[in-house]
Amino acid sequence: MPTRRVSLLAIAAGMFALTSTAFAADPIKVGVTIAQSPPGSVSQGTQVKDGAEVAAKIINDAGGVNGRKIQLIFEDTQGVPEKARAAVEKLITRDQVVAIIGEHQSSAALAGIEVAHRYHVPYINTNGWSDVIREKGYAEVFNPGVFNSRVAIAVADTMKSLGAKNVLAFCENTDYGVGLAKLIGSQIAERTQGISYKYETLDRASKDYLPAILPLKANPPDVIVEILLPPGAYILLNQLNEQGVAPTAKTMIYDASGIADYPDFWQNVGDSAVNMLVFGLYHPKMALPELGKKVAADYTAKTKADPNRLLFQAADSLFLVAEAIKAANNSTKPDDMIKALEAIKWSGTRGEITFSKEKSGFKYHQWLDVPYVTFQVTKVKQPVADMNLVQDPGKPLDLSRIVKTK
Amino acid sequence: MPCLAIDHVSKSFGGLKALDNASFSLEAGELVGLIGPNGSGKTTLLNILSGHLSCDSGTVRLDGKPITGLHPEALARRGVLRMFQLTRSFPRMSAFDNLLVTGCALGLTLPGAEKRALGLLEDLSLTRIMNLNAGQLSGGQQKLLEFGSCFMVPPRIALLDEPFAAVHPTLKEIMSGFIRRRHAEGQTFIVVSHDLPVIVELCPRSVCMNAGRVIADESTRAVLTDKVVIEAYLGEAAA
Amino acid sequence: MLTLDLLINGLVIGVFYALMAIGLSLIFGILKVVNFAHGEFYMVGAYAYTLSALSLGISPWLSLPFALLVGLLLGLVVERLLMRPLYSGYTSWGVMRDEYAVIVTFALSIFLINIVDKVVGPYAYKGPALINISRITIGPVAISGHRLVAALLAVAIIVVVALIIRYTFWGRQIQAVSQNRLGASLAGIDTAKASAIVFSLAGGLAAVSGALLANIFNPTPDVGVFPAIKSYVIVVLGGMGSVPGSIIASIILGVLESFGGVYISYQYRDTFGLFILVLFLLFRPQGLFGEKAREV
Amino acid sequence: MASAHPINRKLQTEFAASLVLLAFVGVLPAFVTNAYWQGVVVVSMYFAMLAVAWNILAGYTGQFSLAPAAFGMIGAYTTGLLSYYYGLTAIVGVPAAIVVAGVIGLVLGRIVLRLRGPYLALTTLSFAEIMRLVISNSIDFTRGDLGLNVPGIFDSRLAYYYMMLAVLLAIQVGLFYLLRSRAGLYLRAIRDDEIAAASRGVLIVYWKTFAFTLSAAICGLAGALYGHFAQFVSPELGLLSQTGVVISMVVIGGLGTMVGPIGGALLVYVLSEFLRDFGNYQLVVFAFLVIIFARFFREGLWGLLLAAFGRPGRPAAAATAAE
Repeated sequence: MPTRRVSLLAIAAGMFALTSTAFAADPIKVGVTIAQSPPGSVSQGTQVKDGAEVAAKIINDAGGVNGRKIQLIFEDTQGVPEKARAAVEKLITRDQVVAIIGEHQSSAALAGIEVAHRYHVPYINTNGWSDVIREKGYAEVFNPGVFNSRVAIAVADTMKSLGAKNVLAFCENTDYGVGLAKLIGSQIAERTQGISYKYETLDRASKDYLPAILPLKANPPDVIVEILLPPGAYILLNQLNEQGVAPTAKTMIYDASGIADYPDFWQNVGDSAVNMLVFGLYHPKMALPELGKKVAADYTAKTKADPNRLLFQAADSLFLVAEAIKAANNSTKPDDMIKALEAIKWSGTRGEITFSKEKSGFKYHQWLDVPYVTFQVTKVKQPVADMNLVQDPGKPLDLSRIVKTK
Repeated sequence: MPCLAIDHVSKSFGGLKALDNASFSLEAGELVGLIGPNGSGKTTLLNILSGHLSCDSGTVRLDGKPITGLHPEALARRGVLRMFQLTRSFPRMSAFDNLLVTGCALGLTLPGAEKRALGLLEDLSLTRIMNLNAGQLSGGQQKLLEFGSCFMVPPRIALLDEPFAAVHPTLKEIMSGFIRRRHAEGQTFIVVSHDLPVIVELCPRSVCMNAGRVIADESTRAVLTDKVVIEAYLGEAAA
Repeated sequence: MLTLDLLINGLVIGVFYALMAIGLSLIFGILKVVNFAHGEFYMVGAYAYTLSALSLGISPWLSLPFALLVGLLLGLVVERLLMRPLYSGYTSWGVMRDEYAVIVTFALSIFLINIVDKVVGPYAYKGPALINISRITIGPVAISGHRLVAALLAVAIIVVVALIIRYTFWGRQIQAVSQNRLGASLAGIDTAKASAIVFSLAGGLAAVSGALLANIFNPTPDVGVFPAIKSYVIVVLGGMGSVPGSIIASIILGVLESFGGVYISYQYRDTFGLFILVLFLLFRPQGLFGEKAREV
Repeated sequence: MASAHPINRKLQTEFAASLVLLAFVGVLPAFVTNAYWQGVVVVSMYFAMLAVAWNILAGYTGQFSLAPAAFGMIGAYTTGLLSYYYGLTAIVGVPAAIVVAGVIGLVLGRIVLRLRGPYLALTTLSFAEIMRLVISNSIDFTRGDLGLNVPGIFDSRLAYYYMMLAVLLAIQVGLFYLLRSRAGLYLRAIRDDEIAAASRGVLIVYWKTFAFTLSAAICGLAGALYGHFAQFVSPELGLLSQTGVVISMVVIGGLGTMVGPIGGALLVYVLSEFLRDFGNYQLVVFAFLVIIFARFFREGLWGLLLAAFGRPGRPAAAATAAE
């Protein structure tokens, strides 16, 4: 029976998987879950991939972790929870990785951490912003990336200093999108007076946002906060511009999801993004630690592209795993690594990283002082380096630097 | 009380009167031929009897109970079974299963149906092809099969529409033999056919129609010698 | 004001729907099957347009006919390789033609989506604009230059196709076959040829509509799925096999979605059409126009 | 009670073959101890259930529904939502899933009674898409595309493995007795010619609805079990491509046979796990295979197998070859 023949193959493979685990002593396998196909954000996935590879090369060139090389195993999540769950499951049960890193979409991360938690394997959440990931309070999960509450606070403060009266957010229908939109609402209510705020959820799959945009033409808001990943974000910007809703003298666009440094950004948005304010986790004008400079240089050498935030976050994630193993004197046992990570105090590519052990809300296992900036796009096809920095790390927004649309 | 009573049934399509106060009746166990030139209304009448058409006026009674306007399914359950001119078998089921479907649908148990089916297949000399799919049978064999399925549960009355049309002589023999045997067992038939010789040797009594009317209803020989009947056929020939 | 905006948006979308639905409707008319791979004709067209323009750097005005050509060929190949059994060797296929058509076109759709995903990659490409004006304002209505041009082109193509089917020799033959395949073949019409023409025409139209929208909805391998489902709704709404029916139905659906998205629900916008489809199949299977759905 | 009845002999062969397959799956864990590969087989058994259910409709009743995956999703969400909102466990959730899916299937079955061929396919396709869109857009109720976390039933993977196997076996046995009864005859009669079946007194309304309900209920059961195994449910389960996978399994295995769907499911899914390492070409390969099979080997692998062993498969095989 043909089925039998194939299943014999299955047995063979099963055996292989067995034997291969038997010799798993060397190298150190680290699983990386990223989106490499839609509806996931492929451009994000690619940046994370490059970042992890750059970091792995740096570690391995330096002789690896106590002689053991780092081996990365990538899995495509398509940014889809179900696929992310399966991916983490595969990495842990089939490839026997010592840790999972790289997730850059909250919905996928939320599905992934469940599996990591079940199998008790360390999970470095590279770029899942949703607070819920932290609130789960899973010991295996560590967050060196930014989190929604921090972004929400930043947005609320910016709205306040812009003196906006009427703010509308367009968010994608994901944990990240809806979660951030709601948090911004509560932060605006908490930290400001007299700003009316509401948000509209957009489906990543469908691409015609006009029915949601057209009603704004009657009386457009002062600021439109855009909380989508590409390609949805690009299409939204184009259709806002097409309808003359924004950017205009009356209405400003605020990008809360850091899309301006994607390689396909300008190919997709044209003049729709001019004078857009951007919440940024990296800007070339930011000061970087030594490690950060090295990673940036290697990345540019590798990809001929300018550095970006995800590069650093991904690199940090892998470095953290390596550091943890070292600190746990080369044990890859989950408990040892987790203990090591909780105690870690290590200067990464963006600053000195420590994880809060405070088991309250978004704080748990979170690097609390992730640096961020705000900058403004001022010309078509403008490289990030030339974009206008309007808020330096740890400083308030500088209104005088902001350009208004005529 | 007659087994089937057709009482002043009329049906017209637009202007054309396909049936014009047609009336006749038959007793249980009778084997009646229904003849007449083309377009005389035979098939229309059969359609009404089998519920595939509803009549404009008149009534049809089965054992005294009116059955006018009932659906084919309902009539099938009451024992009025009609064999179509063009056969409709289940092409991807074996000949045997084709028979079983009818048997079971009409309330036989599966074993009962199997026993009955084997008998019928024997009787119709289809036994050797019983496991072939109906779709693979020749037109004639399919007709025999259709035939058989009508008799899985002996119907109260069997309506045969041109059973001999375009059928190989040997098959024709098998059929008429089959009909005769069932008749002998007391089965009631209405046989519509152009094939007068077969009607003559098969049916003791015949009803002849023309232009929607019943123009003759007596012993087959008498009908065929009836002047009106001959005119009707000649009229057709002349036309 | 808003009403006008929504109306225009609905009409524009409707026109693009129509471009796709016509082909589907013709195919149904002539083969009495639904082509579940129709959305992939659209997708292939969108990529043919975008990639030829971006990689070869040729003008979008050249990419457009190229996309059309690709669509025509694809349609033709599919018909020759897969649809033949539906009418040649009819007798033995008679029973299973429906299941065959459903299975094969459905599989074809999944095949095309994934082969493109592997060969071209999953990334979204933004097709080049036919004219680079991000906004043209006509009175209160704003529309991007590309959207405007594309819509006008679509209308023109639809008119041409409608005329071809109505008045040309081949058009007449197609009508004849879709009304009565047997009759037509007895009358000496080459039904095989007619089917081939219809399929490749359908492929071409879908491809063009994909190409025209490539600048608005950046193509991905699964970009065809939504438009395909819309056109199923449309052919049912407009009556299977009726070209004028599908055109009117397309406009209706476009406008309905545009208004429904604002006044009923943005979230559930894409389910409206499907509900209509189910309702029509149940209560008015022959659609607004066209033949009856209950085939016996 | 072995009978001379040929259809039963055909059924018995197929049934026996499927039992051999399942027995093989039963002993597999003795060799495949790796949790991942056991998981692969578990998922392939989920697909086998969907395939069997779809085969009841398409293969034996001629109703080409495009909603099997949607019913799987409905089942999964039934138990998922029950545990999410009321903390109910599988003991309640799984039966509830069967009932809910079954009832929805019954309603859908009544709705599409009058429809044939492409119309049926279109309606069921729309139904499937409506279900998926509604679930993935009702964010406040279902958490939309984010999906729901579902509690597991066991800790041991083998426990899931044998639970799925047991359920699949039960379904298969039940189906065997159903098909060798008169019901089997009626369903195939409806598949071949509804009108003729009606005129012979077969209650087509009853039997078509029956087939839809049964098929939907099995899908619901499968979906619920999968949800508890994966401990996660999402609208992904209802994607049309999932239905595509199910169809390809049945068509490749052998449409309208008892062993085809199970063989096809195990083969296709396990194989696709290997293809995964060669750049996820599985859907390309299988869609292609389906087209080839549907075009040239309508009896599927099972038909080819019978032909290879010189036994007459479904007599139709001869006809197919003849063309």
